[in-house]
Amino acid sequence: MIDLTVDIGRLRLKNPVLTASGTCGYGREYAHILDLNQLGGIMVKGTSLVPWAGNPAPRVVETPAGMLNAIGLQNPGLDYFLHTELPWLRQFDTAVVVNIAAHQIEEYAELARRLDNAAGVAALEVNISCPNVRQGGLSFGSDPLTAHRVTAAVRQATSLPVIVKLTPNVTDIAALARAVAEAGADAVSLINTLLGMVIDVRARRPALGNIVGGLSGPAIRPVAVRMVWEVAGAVSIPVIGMGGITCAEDALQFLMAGASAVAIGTATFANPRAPFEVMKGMAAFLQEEGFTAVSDIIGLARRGIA
Amino acid sequence: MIDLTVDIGRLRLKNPVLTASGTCGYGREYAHILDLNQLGGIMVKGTSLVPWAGNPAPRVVETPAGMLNAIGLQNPGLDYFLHTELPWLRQFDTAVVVNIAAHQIEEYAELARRLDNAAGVAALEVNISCPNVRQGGLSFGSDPLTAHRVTAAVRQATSLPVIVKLTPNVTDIAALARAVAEAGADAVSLINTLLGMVIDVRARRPALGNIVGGLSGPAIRPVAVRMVWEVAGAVSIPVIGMGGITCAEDALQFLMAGASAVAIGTATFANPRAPFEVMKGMAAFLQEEGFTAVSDIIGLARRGIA
Amino acid sequence: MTWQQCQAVISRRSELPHGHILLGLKAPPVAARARPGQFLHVRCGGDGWPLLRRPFSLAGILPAEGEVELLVRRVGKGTAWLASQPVGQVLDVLGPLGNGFPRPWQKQKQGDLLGVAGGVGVAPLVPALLEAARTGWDVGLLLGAQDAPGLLLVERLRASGIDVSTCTEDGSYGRQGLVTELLAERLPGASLVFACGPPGMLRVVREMTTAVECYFSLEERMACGVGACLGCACQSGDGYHLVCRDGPVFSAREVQL
Amino acid sequence: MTWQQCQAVISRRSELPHGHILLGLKAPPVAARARPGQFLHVRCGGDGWPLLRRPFSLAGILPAEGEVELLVRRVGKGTAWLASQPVGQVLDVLGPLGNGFPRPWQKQKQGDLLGVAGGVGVAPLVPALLEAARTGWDVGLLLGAQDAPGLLLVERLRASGIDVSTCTEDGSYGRQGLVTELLAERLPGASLVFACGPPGMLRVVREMTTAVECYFSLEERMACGVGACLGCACQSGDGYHLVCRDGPVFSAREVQL
Ligand SMILES: Cc1cc2nc3c(=O)[nH]c(=O)nc-3n(C[C@H](O)[C@H](O)[C@H](O)COP(=O)(O)OP(=O)(O)OC[C@H]3O[C@@H](n4cnc5c(N)ncnc54)[C@H](O)[C@@H]3O)c2cc1C
Ligand SMILES: Cc1cc2nc3c(=O)[nH]c(=O)nc-3n(C[C@H](O)[C@H](O)[C@H](O)COP(=O)(O)OP(=O)(O)OC[C@H]3O[C@@H](n4cnc5c(N)ncnc54)[C@H](O)[C@@H]3O)c2cc1C
Ligand SMILES: Cc1cc2nc3c(=O)[nH]c(=O)nc-3n(C[C@H](O)[C@H](O)[C@H](O)COP(=O)(O)O)c2cc1C
Ligand SMILES: Cc1cc2nc3c(=O)[nH]c(=O)nc-3n(C[C@H](O)[C@H](O)[C@H](O)COP(=O)(O)O)c2cc1C
Ligand code: FES
Ligand code: FES
Repeated sequence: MIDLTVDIGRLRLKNPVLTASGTCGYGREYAHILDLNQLGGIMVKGTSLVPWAGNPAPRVVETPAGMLNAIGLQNPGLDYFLHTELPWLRQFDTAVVVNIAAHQIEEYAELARRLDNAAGVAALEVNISCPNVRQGGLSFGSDPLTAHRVTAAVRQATSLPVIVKLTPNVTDIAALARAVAEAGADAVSLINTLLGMVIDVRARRPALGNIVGGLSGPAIRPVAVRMVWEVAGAVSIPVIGMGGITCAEDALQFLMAGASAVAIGTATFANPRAPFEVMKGMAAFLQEEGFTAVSDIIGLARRGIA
Repeated sequence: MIDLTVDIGRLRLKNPVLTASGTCGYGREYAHILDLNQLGGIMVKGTSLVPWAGNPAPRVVETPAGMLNAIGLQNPGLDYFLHTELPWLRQFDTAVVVNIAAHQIEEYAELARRLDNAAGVAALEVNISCPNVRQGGLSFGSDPLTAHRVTAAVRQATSLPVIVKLTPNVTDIAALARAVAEAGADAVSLINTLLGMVIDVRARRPALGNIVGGLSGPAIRPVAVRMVWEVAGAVSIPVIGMGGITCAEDALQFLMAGASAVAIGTATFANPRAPFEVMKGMAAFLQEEGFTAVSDIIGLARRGIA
Repeated sequence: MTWQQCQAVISRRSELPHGHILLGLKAPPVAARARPGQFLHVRCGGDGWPLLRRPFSLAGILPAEGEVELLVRRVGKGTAWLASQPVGQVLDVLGPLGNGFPRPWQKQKQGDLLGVAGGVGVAPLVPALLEAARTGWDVGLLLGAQDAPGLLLVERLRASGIDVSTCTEDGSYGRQGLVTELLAERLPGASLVFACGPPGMLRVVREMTTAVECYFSLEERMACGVGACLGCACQSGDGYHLVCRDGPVFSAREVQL
Repeated sequence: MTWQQCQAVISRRSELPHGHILLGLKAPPVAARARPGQFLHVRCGGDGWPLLRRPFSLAGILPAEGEVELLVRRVGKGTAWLASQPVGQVLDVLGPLGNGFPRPWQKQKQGDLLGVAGGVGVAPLVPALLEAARTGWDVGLLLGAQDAPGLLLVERLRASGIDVSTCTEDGSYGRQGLVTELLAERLPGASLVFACGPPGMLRVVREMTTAVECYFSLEERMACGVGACLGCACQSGDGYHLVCRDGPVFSAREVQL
C-alpha cells in the first residue's frame, strides 16, 4: 500500500488529487460518476457574497489543446452555497475547499468570516485573479502589495487554512507567492488561467462575448509546471499545482516540480473520471517505481538543481 | 488582384507574412522549398556581437499543440552574418530583418551601429527577452524602464527601422509597448515565447538541458492574439503579430486584432511551406470576402469595441 | 435518472447529401432512457484531440434495438472525425443529456404538432415528431434548406405519416423561399410548435407564434455538457440559463436569441 | 542534392515482434538519392497533431523499386499512429536528411565492416551493411536485444551474406549478455565499426574502438530536422554539432555522449 496522504499546512488530504475550482461546480453534476469520497478534495466554484450573473455568451471556445472560458464567475452567492450546496457536500468524506471571489478587499474578508464557522469547510481558496474595482479592474493578483493585503484581510477573518490562488499573468509569480506567504497564507495554488482571446475571422469579431477569456487545458501545462517550479523554490509553504493535467504522468510533473497536491480542471470536461484516474495512476506509478509514499516524490526533480 | 502590401513604419513589405526569428535560420535551409521572394520578409536567427554556443541538449521537447525550446541563442556572431549570410540573402527580393541579441545595452547599440550601413538589411528586430547580465539575468523586456533604455540606445545607433520584440512573460505588455514606442521604436513584434518547462517523470528531472525553455506553437496562439489586441490598442506604431500561426485563418486573427503583419515560426517545422501557404490563403480569403487590400482588415475586429 | 458515460458502438452509417451522415449507435443505457430533444456529448478523435466533446441531438431513439441515431453535419475537425468512423468503432459518449421537449401527447389524446426546421436542425425534432405521431397526434413538419439535397430525412418522416412541407432557397425542390413563409400558412392549425434552426429563423418563428405554445431547441458552445462549467449560457429574462442542463429545449418566450 | 518534401505511399507493412513494424514506402525521389545512415522526417497524425514530425532512419533503400523502408518502434503517440496506418496511406515526409555513413567500400575493394546495434538501433545500419556486403566487403553484425523476439531483421541480413552474431539479455537466443561482450571478441578482425544504440552501449563501444575507425548514428530530439532550429545539438569537443544536419552519423571521437 502506497501512502497517498499529503499535508497542505494544517490540512491533511487523503490523497493529493483535487478538482479545480469552476470545473466541477459544487460537485453535484459529476457525483454519480466520480466518487468524491475517493478524492483528496473538491475546490468548489468561485463563490461571492451575493449572486453574480456572469458574462454574455459565447462563454467558451476551444483552442489548440486548450479552451478559453469567460464565465464571469457566475455563481449563486454565499447564502445559497451555505444553505443548499454545503449541507449536500457534507455527506462526502473529502476536503471541501471553498473558492472565494470578490471585487473588494472587504468582501473577501466578509466571505472568510462567514465561512469560518461553517461546518464542512476544510479550507478557503482565495481567487485573487478577480478584477479589483477600486483599481480600475486590474486583478488583485497582479501586484504583490494588493495580493498581500487581500491575503492579510482573509487571514485575519478566519481560522481556516487559507490557500491563495495565483494568476499566471504576471512578470514574477515567485514575488507574488512570497507576498502572500508573508501575509499569512497557509498554501498557494497555481495556476489560474492565462488571459487569451480568439477572433472569429468570418464573423470579424472576438469569439467570446467577453472578448477575452482564460486559457486552460493541456496547452498551458508547460507554463504551469514552470511556475510551480519557481514558486516552490521561492516559498516554504505548500503549493497546489494545476493547469492542463489530464493523466497521472502530467500530475507527477507538478509533484516532482515541488507541488504537494494537484487539481484537475478542464480535463474533467472530456473525461469525467479524470480526477479518479489521475489518483489511481499516480498510485500505480509510485508502486512501479518503488516508492512507498507520495510525499517522497514532492520536489524530486529539483534534487541537485534548486 | 488583392493589394497585399503593408507598411511597418518606413518599411514597406510586399505582403504581411514573414518568417519568425530562430525558426528559419538565415533562410538557407528552406530556400530550395520555400521561395523567399514570395514572402514579405525573413526575420533571421537572433544574432549577437560574438558567436554564442547555446545550451546543452536536449534543447527541444514537444508539448500539447506546442514545443519548448532552449536553444540559448546559439549563433555564429555578427561578423559571420555580415560576411557569409547577408551577401547570400541579398539575392532575394524580400525584407531581411535582423534579429539582434545581447546581454548588455552597449552590445545592442554596437550591433545596431554595425548593421546600420550593411547593404541588404531592411530593419532590425531587437530581441529584448534576453537575460540582462547586469540585472542578474532578468530579461531586458520584463521592465519598461530597461526596455526603454535598450530601445533608445538602438534608436540612436541606427537609421534603420527598429522593431522591438516583446516578451509575453509580463504583467502588462501594453506598458512595455508604450515604453519602447516612446523610446523611438518604429514598430513592435510579439509575442516571443512563454516560459515553460516539462519534467520527464521517468528520469525524474527536467526534460530540457536548460531546465526551462520557451513555449511556442498553436498552444500559445490565444495568448498571442490577446496581447496583440492589447498592444495595438495601446500604441500607434505598427504591430507585427506572431505566436502559433499555422494557416491563413490563424494569421487573419492577428491582423483583425490590429497587427499590420505576421510572422510564422514553429509551424514551419511541421510544414516548410507554411509561410507561403499562409500568404496565399490570406489572399484567397480577402478575395472571397470582397476586400481589395489587406490593409482593410487590420484591426477589423476592433470596430465598435476598442 | 441521470446521464451515463458509456461506450457506444457505431452499428450503421449512411452518407447523406452535402456531407451529412446518419450514424446508428448501439448504446442500450442511453436508448433506454432518452427522451426526444435530448443530446449526446461525444468524444471525437483519439488521445485527447480535439480536447472537448461535441454535442449532437438524438435524431433517433430506438429503445427496443438499444440504439440511438445521430445526424451529423461536417463543419470542422470533430465532426469530420466522427463522420469518417467506420461501423464497429467504439465511441465514448455522455448521455442522454438535457431536458428534452415537453410531451403533452402523453396526456392529451389529440393535438396538432408542427415542427419547423432549417437544415440539420431537423435532427432533434425527428424523435419528437415520430413519438407524437405514434400516439395519434396530427404532426406536420416544415423543413427548409439551401437546396433539394439539403432536405434531410424527408422520406423517413413521410413514411411515418408526418405531413412534410418543404422549401428551398434556390427553389430546386418544394416551394422557393424560407421556411417561415410556409409557417405563416400552416400555423393556424397548430396547437404546439417545435423549432430548431439558425437564430435568425428562430427569431421570426417566435414573432409568429405569440398565440401558440412554442419550443426551441438551442445550440451554444459547450465544454462539460452537464451543467458543471456554466459555459453554455443563454440569456433569458432573469439572468442566464444553461443550454446543456436547463435546455437545449426552451419555451420560445423564456430565452433571448 | 538536397532534401525534398514529398508524399510517400505505404506500399507494404509487416508487424514484427514487440510492437515493431516494418513499413515499405513508395517515394521515388527519396529512394533515388538516399544514402545509408540518412533519415526521413515524417508527419505523424493528421491536422496538426502531433505538432512536430518524427525522425526515422532509412532501414532499407531500394532505388530500383523507388522504395525505402522504415523500422518503427511504438513508443508514443506519433509512432503509434504511424504503425497503425494501412497500406495505401499517404505520408508527408521530408528527406532524405542527414549525412549518412562514410562509404569507403566505394573506393577500397576490401575491408571488414562490423555493425554493432541494440534493438531498433539496427535500422540505420541495415542499408550500410547490405551495400558494403554487395561490394564484396566482409560484413558482420553484432546485435543485442532484451530477448529473442527483439532481434529484428536477423534473417534478412543473414540471407544477404552478413555474418550476424546475436545476444540477448535474458539468454533466450544467441549468447546471454550484452552486445559489447561480443564486440570484445569480434573487434580484432574489423577495419571499420558502425554502431547504433543507447548511449550507454555507445560509450562502451567508443572505449573499445580506440584503435579502429568507428562511427555512431545518434538520436536527439528534433523539431525542424533540417538544420534551421538548432534544436538537436550534441556536444562535441568544439561546441555543438547538429544531429540532423552534421549527423546523425558522427565519428565516435568527435562527439560526447
Ligand atoms: C445541443 C446541441 C445539439 C446539436 N446537435 C447537432 C446535431 O444533431 N447535428 C449536428 O451536425 N450538429 C449538432 N450540433 C452542433 C455540433 O455540436 C457542432 O457542429 C460541432 O460541435 C462542431 O464540431 P467540429 O469540431 O466539427 O467543429 P469546430 O472545428 O469546433 O468548429 C467548426 C465550426 O463550427 C462552429 N461550432 C463549433 N461548435 C459549435 C457548437 N457547439 N454549436 C454551434 N456551432 C459550433 C464553429 O464556430 C466553427 O465555425 C449541436 C450542438 C448543440 C449545442
Ligand atoms: C535520427 C533519428 C533516427 C531515428 N530512427 C528511428 C528508427 O529507425 N526507428 C524508430 O523506431 N525510431 C527511430 N528514432 C526515434 C523516433 O524518432 C522516436 O521514437 C519518435 O520520434 C517518438 O515519437 P512518439 O510520438 O511515438 O513518442 P513521444 O510520445 O514523443 O515520446 C515517447 C517517448 O519517446 C521518447 N522520444 C521522443 N522523441 C524522441 C527522439 N527524437 N529520440 C529519442 N527518443 C525520443 C520520449 O522521451 C518519450 O519517452 C530516431 C530518432 C532520430 C533522432
Ligand atoms: C470553465 C472554467 C471555470 C473556472 N472557474 C474558476 C473559478 O470560479 N475560480 C477559480 O479560482 N478558478 C476557476 N477556473 C480555473 C481553474 O480552476 C484552473 O485554475 C485552470 O482552469 C487551470 O487548470 P486546468 O488546465 O486543469 O483547467 C476555471 C476554469 C475553467 C476552465
Ligand atoms: C526554435 C526556436 C528558436 C527561436 N529563436 C529566436 C531568436 O533567436 N530570437 C527571437 O527573437 N525569437 C526566437 N524565437 C521565437 C519566435 O521567433 C517566435 O516569437 C515564437 O516562437 C512564437 O511564434 P510561433 O509560435 O509561430 O513559433 C524562437 C522560437 C523557436 C521555436
Ligand atoms: S456546457 Fe458546461 S454548463 Fe453547459
Ligand atoms: S532538428 Fe532543427 S536543427 Fe536539427
